[in-house]
Amino acid sequence: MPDALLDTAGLVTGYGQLPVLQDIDLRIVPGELVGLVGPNGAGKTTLLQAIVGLLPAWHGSVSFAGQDVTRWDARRRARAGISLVAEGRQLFAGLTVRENLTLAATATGNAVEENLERVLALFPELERLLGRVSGTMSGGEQQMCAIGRGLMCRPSLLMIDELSLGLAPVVVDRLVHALSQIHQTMGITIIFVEQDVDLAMDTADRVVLLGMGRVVMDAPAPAVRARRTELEHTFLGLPIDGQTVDVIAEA
Amino acid sequence: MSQAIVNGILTGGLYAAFGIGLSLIYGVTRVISAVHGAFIVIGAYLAQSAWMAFGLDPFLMVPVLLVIGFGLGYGVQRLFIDKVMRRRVVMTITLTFGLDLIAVTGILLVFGADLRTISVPYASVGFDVLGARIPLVRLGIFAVAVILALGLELILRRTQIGTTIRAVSQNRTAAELLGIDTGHAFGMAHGLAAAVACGAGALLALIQPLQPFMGLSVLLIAFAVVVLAGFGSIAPVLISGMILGLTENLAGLYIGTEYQRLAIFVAYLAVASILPAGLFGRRFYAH
Amino acid sequence: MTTPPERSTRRPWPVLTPAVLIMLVVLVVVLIALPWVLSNFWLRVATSALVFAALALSLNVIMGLAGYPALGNIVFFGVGAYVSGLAAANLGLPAPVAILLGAVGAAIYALIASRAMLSLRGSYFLMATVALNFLTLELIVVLRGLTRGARGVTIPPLVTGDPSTVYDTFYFLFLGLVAVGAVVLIVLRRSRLGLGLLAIKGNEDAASMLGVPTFRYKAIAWALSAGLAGAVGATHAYWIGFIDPGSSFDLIMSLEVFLIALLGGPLLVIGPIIGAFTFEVAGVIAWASFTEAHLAVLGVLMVIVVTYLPGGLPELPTRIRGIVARRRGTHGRSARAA
Amino acid sequence: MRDARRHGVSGIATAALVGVLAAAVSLPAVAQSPAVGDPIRIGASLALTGDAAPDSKLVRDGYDFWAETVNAGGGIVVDGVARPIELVIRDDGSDRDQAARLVENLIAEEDVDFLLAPWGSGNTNAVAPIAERYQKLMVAPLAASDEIWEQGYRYLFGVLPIGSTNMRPLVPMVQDLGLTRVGVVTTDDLFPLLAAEGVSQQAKDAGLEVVVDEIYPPGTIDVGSLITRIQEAAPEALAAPVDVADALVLLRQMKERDYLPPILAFSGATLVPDFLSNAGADAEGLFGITYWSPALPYADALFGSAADYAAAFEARFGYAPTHDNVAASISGYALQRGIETAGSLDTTAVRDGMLSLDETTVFGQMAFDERGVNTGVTTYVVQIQDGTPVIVSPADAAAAAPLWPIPGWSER
Repeated sequence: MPDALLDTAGLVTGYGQLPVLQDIDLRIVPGELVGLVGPNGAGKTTLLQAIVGLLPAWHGSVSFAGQDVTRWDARRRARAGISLVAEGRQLFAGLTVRENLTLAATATGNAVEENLERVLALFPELERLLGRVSGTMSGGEQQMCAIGRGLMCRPSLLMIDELSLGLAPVVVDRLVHALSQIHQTMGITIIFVEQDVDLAMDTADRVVLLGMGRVVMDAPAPAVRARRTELEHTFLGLPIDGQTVDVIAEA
Repeated sequence: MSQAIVNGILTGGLYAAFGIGLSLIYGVTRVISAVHGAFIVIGAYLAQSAWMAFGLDPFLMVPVLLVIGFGLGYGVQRLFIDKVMRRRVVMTITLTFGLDLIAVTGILLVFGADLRTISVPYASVGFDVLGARIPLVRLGIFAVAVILALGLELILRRTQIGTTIRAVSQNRTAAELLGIDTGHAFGMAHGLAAAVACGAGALLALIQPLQPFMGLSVLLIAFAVVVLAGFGSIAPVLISGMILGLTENLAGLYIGTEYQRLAIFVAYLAVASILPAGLFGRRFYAH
Repeated sequence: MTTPPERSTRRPWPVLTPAVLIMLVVLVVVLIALPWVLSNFWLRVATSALVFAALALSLNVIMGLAGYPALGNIVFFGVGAYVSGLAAANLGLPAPVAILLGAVGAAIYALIASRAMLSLRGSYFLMATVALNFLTLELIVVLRGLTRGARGVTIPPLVTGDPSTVYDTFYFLFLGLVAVGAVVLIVLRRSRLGLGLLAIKGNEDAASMLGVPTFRYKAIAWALSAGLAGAVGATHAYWIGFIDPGSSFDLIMSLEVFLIALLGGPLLVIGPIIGAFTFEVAGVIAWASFTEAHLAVLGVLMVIVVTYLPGGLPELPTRIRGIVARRRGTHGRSARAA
Repeated sequence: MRDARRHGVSGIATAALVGVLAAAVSLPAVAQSPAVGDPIRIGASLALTGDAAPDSKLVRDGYDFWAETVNAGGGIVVDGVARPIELVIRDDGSDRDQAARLVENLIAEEDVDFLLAPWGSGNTNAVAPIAERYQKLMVAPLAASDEIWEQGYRYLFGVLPIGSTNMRPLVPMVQDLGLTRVGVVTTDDLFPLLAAEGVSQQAKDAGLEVVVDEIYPPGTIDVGSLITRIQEAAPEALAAPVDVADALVLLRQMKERDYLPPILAFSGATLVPDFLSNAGADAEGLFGITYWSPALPYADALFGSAADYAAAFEARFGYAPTHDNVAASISGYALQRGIETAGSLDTTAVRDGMLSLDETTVFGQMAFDERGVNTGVTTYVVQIQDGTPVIVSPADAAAAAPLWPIPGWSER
């Protein structure tokens, strides 16, 4: 078994006084393509924020590429190679696409030209949009720009929150295709959050299901597909007894 | 009439230079910086001191003041404002007014309470255009003010740090996710703002006797300029400065000089209440 | 390991718990007893503290409850001073009538200004109140036929007699105004209006959608705030005996009131009173030790409060405990919320 | 050692004085070498910081100079005991409330015997009621507001004439020169307004035409419109009773516009060192108003002649004194003469003593009316000629004739 790229151990965090994540143990090895699913409020976004360093860990630790990064702030983790395409894309709305992309490279100390070529090869659509102010583009274009911007940081772990939310099916197909390209040809490890469980199972190698701030299920995509019913229980908010959870988690 | 318009525009350039930094700071950090007036006064005193000590022309002192002002602004941002930036305006205004009082006392202790002026040899040189006299000093002040404004615009639009500042002002979280040192970026923004303020101080020293407590009236002008301009990019600030200069001069000529200052505050409140977003809209570099 | 951030900035609003009630009673007794204990100098300091406390209470009506940062609220102090001062000096009206007129005049002035200004929020409102203050100052100066302009107005004495009688009178007058301010705040806080104002402070748009008549509520709050500030200004005019535009619309004084309101923290009523006395006593010490630099002392105080004591004086014990604990060497990183 | 030297110096001074001033009313204390008693404590709240700081500095130096001069001579002799002066000066930061509180403190806690007033009418107004309440005598050097003296204060004295008379002597001078068109511009401030109204009224009464009469906000950065108005009205003489900073702004912007009226008179500002050092050569030819000049033949027992005062003051403080300095010194001296006349420190006795005074001082005649206003002071018009202020009016005191028109900017 190769060394983990990302390893969270007993991770607890939340907002204000309210804990959201309870004791998360997640281990991801290089080259994985992981889909993160779960009902609303399960803690998916919170987990990504904890990994990227926007939320400090209350307990537990986060290790990345063999280093304990628990105490690092988001900036340092970004420079170390964790990139998050956050919910709502979080583009710099007043900046052009080119400025958005360039900034990401220079901020993390990466070469601009080479990475820009790489991103444009992945999303040729962006080529003609380079001069556009990003806030004026369509949702799909913005998502491409956001993912492209994430790649400009030369991450070894790319995390995408809400990959397909609010986008037309044809655009989603385009993004899923790009995702596998990123994964396969660039060799970047990916975690993405997806509302559509089927889409997640079809796209990812491995699916992690969160419920009530805990990992409820963590298994290869085919194994998860086989337990579709239990998944639905979770999405409907039905409790799953502790025993079942353990069994599933071990699978 | 033509004289009043000339005066209004020339003085308006200086008013704009007072306001530009304030507008930039607010646009980027959402902080109304009351210490801004002190930066201008510090610049003025330093220009006057250089004049006294070395006979250095205040216009030539501007580049030096830009550097000093940058340092001051960067320091104030990193040391003080960073910590409280995201709190309510009540907090940030109290903090910056506190810094202003400290700065004013510092000026008083260092330079004393005596009036200080700069008297350049070309003070009475000027030329007449269409029945209005254009004093060379005023023209120089206007030109430098405009250059400072355009220079700042260029930095914000065309340079790496400018892009970073705009990015940070639009989305701080995203900037952090990209590994941008947001604290540094805010510091740079405040530094640039204070640099312009300090440079504008040299211009002020050319026309106004210096007193340690003059910062407040300068700050009020800066407030008025940015309220009119609406915290947009640089061009509206320049125009607003001139509108204020013209308001003041035309009111002085046609209504009476005693109403000059009242006219500024009336314009300020009228625009604030009728067009809360300012004359030109309020978004900062949001195109 | 870091624990959840212990600094909760959102405290529940304090209500009249027994502890608070006891504090209030003690405070009232102490305040009433002061004139019998203090020398005339210190009584004057205490009187100033009451002036500031009353102004901070008035500020809390619009700022503490509705969340509107009225930095230039000293304008109503000035308007009150001028209305009553002119009523007394020019029309020869008796002091109680003049003071009442001052309060009403200031409240009306606020209602007039509210139309233009209460649609502004945050920084914009703040700057507009500062502009209103200076606009009013300029108006007073320019309308010199009516106001005597920059010459100022000498106010006929409210009471004559030996210094002690005069000081006791003004002390209790200002104490009365503090009481009025306290009652206004307490009653407001428990009324529908007060709830509405707190809702506005929390989220004005949401409050508006819930059917809170936001504009009307804000206007009422501002008028109440202005009326109280106006009454203080009017009484203060009698106290000093002379008013002029510069010192009636003094932004530094407004800043001091602002700072005192901050010192009070979430304690809307007791906070300003304790804050004002703390501030005044600190001021006396500062003036004695740093004559040249006393403004800087005020500045340093402002910086310190904002940076280290954003919750005001009520937070002080917790803060000190925190510092002591850190000193004791819970070495490891401090519980800093990123 | 220090004392011995002091006695030595003042001994020489005294000897000189006795020679010069045969008519001196009282001999300086040191000549009699009385026993040295406790100091007389005299309190003052001054604006050492804040807006009024530059003006207040002049007052402070004047106070200090008086106290130092008295102490150099041993002190004020009361009941056969020489009592030195101890000045207790506090900074009110130009803040009215603070001034009031400090005076309260000076009286109630510091237990001062007498008070000297702050600079200016505003703060004097704020502290006078307190002095009155405690029945402490207070002497004001520079409280020119007419109104202060209508309040019926019993314990307040002022050494300057009321403000509205300040610029009036300009009118006869202008008439003598055969000019008819005058202008008055001033800032919206207490003293400037009073002085402007006074001179404007005086000019109209004298049958002159007031072609421009403008008020503008103090501290205005751009006075372009004002200058345009003046230029259009083209007065032959312009009176501008504004403070030093505003005078500098007006002068500077007139220079930028290459304009100068034939006669331009500021009030006291023309003679303030701050003005002269900043205006430099631009001050040449300007007119001003003063109550005092070192050239005047005034003298008293304490300071010697006006020239002596000027020389000693400049040696001590490094700048030539103006009437503000002397007025401050004379405030102390008036109190001193009151005490000496009364022979005690009792307020009522000293007050009566002051009211009974009618004598010449280094500041000119000194005699107080029932309001406490000094009615003896003469007002002079001065002009900067070859860099030095000289009295040019009234004629009987004039050291030179007024030169007009003032040379234009291009002719310098």
